[in-house]
Amino acid sequence: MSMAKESRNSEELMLADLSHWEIGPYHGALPGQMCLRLTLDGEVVVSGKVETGFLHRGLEKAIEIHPWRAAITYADHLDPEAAVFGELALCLAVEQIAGYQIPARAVAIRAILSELSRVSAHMLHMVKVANSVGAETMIHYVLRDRERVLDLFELLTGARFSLSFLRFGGVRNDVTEGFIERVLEACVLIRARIKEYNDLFTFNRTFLKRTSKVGVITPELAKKTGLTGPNARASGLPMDVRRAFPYLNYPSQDFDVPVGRGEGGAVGDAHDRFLVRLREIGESLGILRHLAESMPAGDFLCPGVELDAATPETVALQIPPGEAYARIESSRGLLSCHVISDGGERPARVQFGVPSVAALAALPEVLKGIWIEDLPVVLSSLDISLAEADR
Amino acid sequence: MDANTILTKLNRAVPGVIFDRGRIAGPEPVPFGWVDGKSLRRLVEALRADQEISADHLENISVAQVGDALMVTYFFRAAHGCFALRATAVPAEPNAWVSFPTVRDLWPMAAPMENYSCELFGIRFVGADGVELEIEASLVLKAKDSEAGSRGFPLRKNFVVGGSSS
Amino acid sequence: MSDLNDKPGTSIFSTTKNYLVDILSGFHSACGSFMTALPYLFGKGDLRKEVTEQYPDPISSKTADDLPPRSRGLLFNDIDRCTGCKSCQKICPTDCIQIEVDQRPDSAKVWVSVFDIDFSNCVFCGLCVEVCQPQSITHTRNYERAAYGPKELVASFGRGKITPEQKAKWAAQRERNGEEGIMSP
Amino acid sequence: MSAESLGFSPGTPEWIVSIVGLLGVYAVVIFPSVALMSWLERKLIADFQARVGPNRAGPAGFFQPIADLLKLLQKDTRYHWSWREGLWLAVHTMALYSTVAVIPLGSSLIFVNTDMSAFLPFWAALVLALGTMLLGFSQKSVNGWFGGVRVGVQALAGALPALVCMLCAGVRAGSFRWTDLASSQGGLPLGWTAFSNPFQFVAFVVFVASGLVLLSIAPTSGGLSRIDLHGGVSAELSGRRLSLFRLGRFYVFFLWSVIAVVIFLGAWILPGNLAEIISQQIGPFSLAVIELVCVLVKAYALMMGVVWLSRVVPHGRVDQITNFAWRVLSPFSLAALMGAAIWAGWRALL
Repeated sequence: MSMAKESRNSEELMLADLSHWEIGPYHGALPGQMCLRLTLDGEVVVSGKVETGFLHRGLEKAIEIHPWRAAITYADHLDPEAAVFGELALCLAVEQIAGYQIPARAVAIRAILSELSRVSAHMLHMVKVANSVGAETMIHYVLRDRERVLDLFELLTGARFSLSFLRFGGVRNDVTEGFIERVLEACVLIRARIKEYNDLFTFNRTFLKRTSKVGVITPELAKKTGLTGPNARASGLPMDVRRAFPYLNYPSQDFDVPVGRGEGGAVGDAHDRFLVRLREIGESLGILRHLAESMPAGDFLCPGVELDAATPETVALQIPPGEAYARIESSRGLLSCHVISDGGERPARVQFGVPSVAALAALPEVLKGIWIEDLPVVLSSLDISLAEADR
Repeated sequence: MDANTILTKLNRAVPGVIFDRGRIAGPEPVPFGWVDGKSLRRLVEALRADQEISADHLENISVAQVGDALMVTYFFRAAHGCFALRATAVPAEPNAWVSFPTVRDLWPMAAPMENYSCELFGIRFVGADGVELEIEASLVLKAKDSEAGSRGFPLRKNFVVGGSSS
Repeated sequence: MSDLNDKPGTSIFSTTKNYLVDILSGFHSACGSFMTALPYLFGKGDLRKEVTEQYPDPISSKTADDLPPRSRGLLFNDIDRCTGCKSCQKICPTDCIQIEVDQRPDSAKVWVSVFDIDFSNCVFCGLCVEVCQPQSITHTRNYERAAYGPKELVASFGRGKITPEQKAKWAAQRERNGEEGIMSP
Repeated sequence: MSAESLGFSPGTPEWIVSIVGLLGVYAVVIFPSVALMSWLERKLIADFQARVGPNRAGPAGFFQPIADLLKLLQKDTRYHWSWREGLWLAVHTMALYSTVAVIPLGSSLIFVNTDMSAFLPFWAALVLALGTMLLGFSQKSVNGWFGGVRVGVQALAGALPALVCMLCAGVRAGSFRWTDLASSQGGLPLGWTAFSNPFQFVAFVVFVASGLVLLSIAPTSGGLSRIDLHGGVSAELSGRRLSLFRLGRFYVFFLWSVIAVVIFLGAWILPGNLAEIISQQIGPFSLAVIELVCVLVKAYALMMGVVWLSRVVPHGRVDQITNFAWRVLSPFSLAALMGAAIWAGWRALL
């Protein structure tokens, strides 16, 4: 029997024994609605192909149909888990075209909101990784503490996820009284809880063994597929948009950018991606405390843009013709927004450059050679948002 | 070496290709150069080959319809700053395909962006050897082809959004 | 464990040492996780009390007035204050507000015959509340609107359609008022 | 299990007595402990995770397990029943419930008290693993296939250390009969086999750990409760088959902890001569009940410890589990066996 096998060349031989598994679009291991076509050699993945497009809602087309102000609501539906980043990118671009001067207080409120949603998004990432590894208690602890951040969102903006709180020229409303104290309280509480997560989960050897050297992204692959954000920093590329292209009041904030050091065994593995995000939560808490303590006074919206004083005629905002391109550091990476306005009531074109697309492009490379039990670990460590990738 | 010197350097490398310049506003203004669609491929190869500029990050490919011409903007992040290249092409009639040279072999990160604009704007990306790249149609294209493709490409201005939104 | 014997040239003692250290650190970290969860068993301190609650719990569950001041619940339109200016309809991102307006017989105000908000499309962004000059449309604190079908999710606040004959009667009455120049309230 | 103690006239044939006894064990011990344990587990884990836990069905959700059972029973099974699947489920059930005859619940509450009765649950566990694997293969789905393979692989890895640790206890007690194994232990914890000498303690820990690996129970569930396989073999089961499968999984966990208690944790031995006093004053029946309660309490405590471990600690990959079994559990169980044998031999010389 073995003689017959030798006659076939090794390539054909290899392919004969492989099995094919098509996962998706609805599956517990997947971060969202996507299809994975895997060829497996036993339990080890030989190659994988990704198909997306299931969550295409035509966001950019919808923005072109509705008036300018409605674009804010669509921008924060770009990434439901960290809503304020889409709005922020759009507002920064449109304010460049319209030439609004943003008061310092509005800039501080925006910075607080973006750091809070970075903390809440990274906590959600911890929940996904804990779920993929089967640490059930960790999920409940992190979700319970994330509620504190969502309560802060509701206290300030009235909504827990899709805030639609930013406006072109500032923010919708001033800070509710008691918000600043609650932010400081939340910072202290979450920092104490991170110590508890570490004892329970991060320093646990089984977690280390499940994530070390799993789904390694080499710096070359990260550069090749254009990875940005925590995924790229975990692979050793220290690029952070808040440092490289400063916006809001980040130049005056001092925070360091954690980079993957390979404590889990290899630089750029799932363990590094988890640790980088954990350290970024610590950094964001530092920024939040600094912002909350040094909250400037003044009005929260640049004068002349208030909507309350708008009459039925001036409801539709008129943005002068022009073009702008803004980059921000969202919780998943570099989020860019390219706005073109032809002076009319509706935006001519709003285009979002999204970080999850690069993570999806890196997947086929990363999936080679992992066990299928590690598939959920790799997919959740990359923190891919399909809603953002398909727009 | 700021962005403008990069553009002049490129202009010298492939004479007469960048016929106009401009600047996109933003927290970090992005100078860009208008490029003639035909020689875009040669310019991009020269850019990729040039080690001194080392523009190894293609950050974003943004396509927009201005008037009836499709305008493709390539945003680059080089070692010393960011710049952009912009080219336009006019489709023969509103629902026709348009062809652009691909850059995915030089910058692999361009592949998903090109697929996205191919499906939504109807841009065929032509490989280095002149052969049109066949992309596996994702759901958006399949949905469009299945229900009488005559409605055109979603993000073009002549595409009427029907459905029950109102 | 799996990479124990990959490193050639390690002596028997260092291998067994690594082996035992590996087991001990595994046991130690398992106990670490154990002990972190232990205090929850005895409910020490407020950190450890239950966070979930049975809804609707007569005592502890959040009622409307526990919600923060700005929370955006279901919308309500006070039709008397509404001037039928349709700016909320224009600004709504998901076009879920439908308004139809008729002329009143006697006063300058309008008769808002249809004012429907389709909560199956509404994303509660609050733009309509922000843009409403007479502040007739506001967020209530109510968030319970489960329904069996999309039809039940349409909240209508209008005064009701008027029949064509009534419209003609009102138009005639307006001419009469117009001639006598009486501007009734 | 004498006929009189069950209130039968001496002339009744043997098989009637054993049937009534078996059904009695099911009704009194296994089903109530299934309900009690699944409720206790959900409440305990909810407490660990700052949650309330089931509180709708009955006071503090006490009847939640019954509600689950009724809900499962009314659901229909996914697709028509093929004989192949029926065969493997029969193998599965046979392997499980044949061990009820041997389960040691008290000095007088054992049906079959033979010399080799300690090994029947061990072989039943292997046949169970085979049955689960082939049940998975016959489901024609990826979840079933990989779930089955993982259960089979783990059973192989967990078999050797489990058996060797059982030998350690047998070496100390001098025989594998349940009553001898139990009576060789003292009433107070110090007299238990597990704490009698360090080697026996290692044998106890390794016995429990390898039992978990052998039977794919919670922390080392080998693909039966994983998110990549949606529950492995149980992914395709629904309705009464799923309830049968879950009952089987729980029964195996319960059986293994009862055996661990009987062998290592001083089965039903009451301190001092309490046993004689009770049997004289109150009567043999109440002694059997007290002994049963003593065994069950210890078994529940052991199960709660395992559940606590499984919900708090992240789970290892299947190859890491089998690696752990081959490279840590097996060597330690052999070392424990040598130590226990030398210890017992040395003791005999003195």
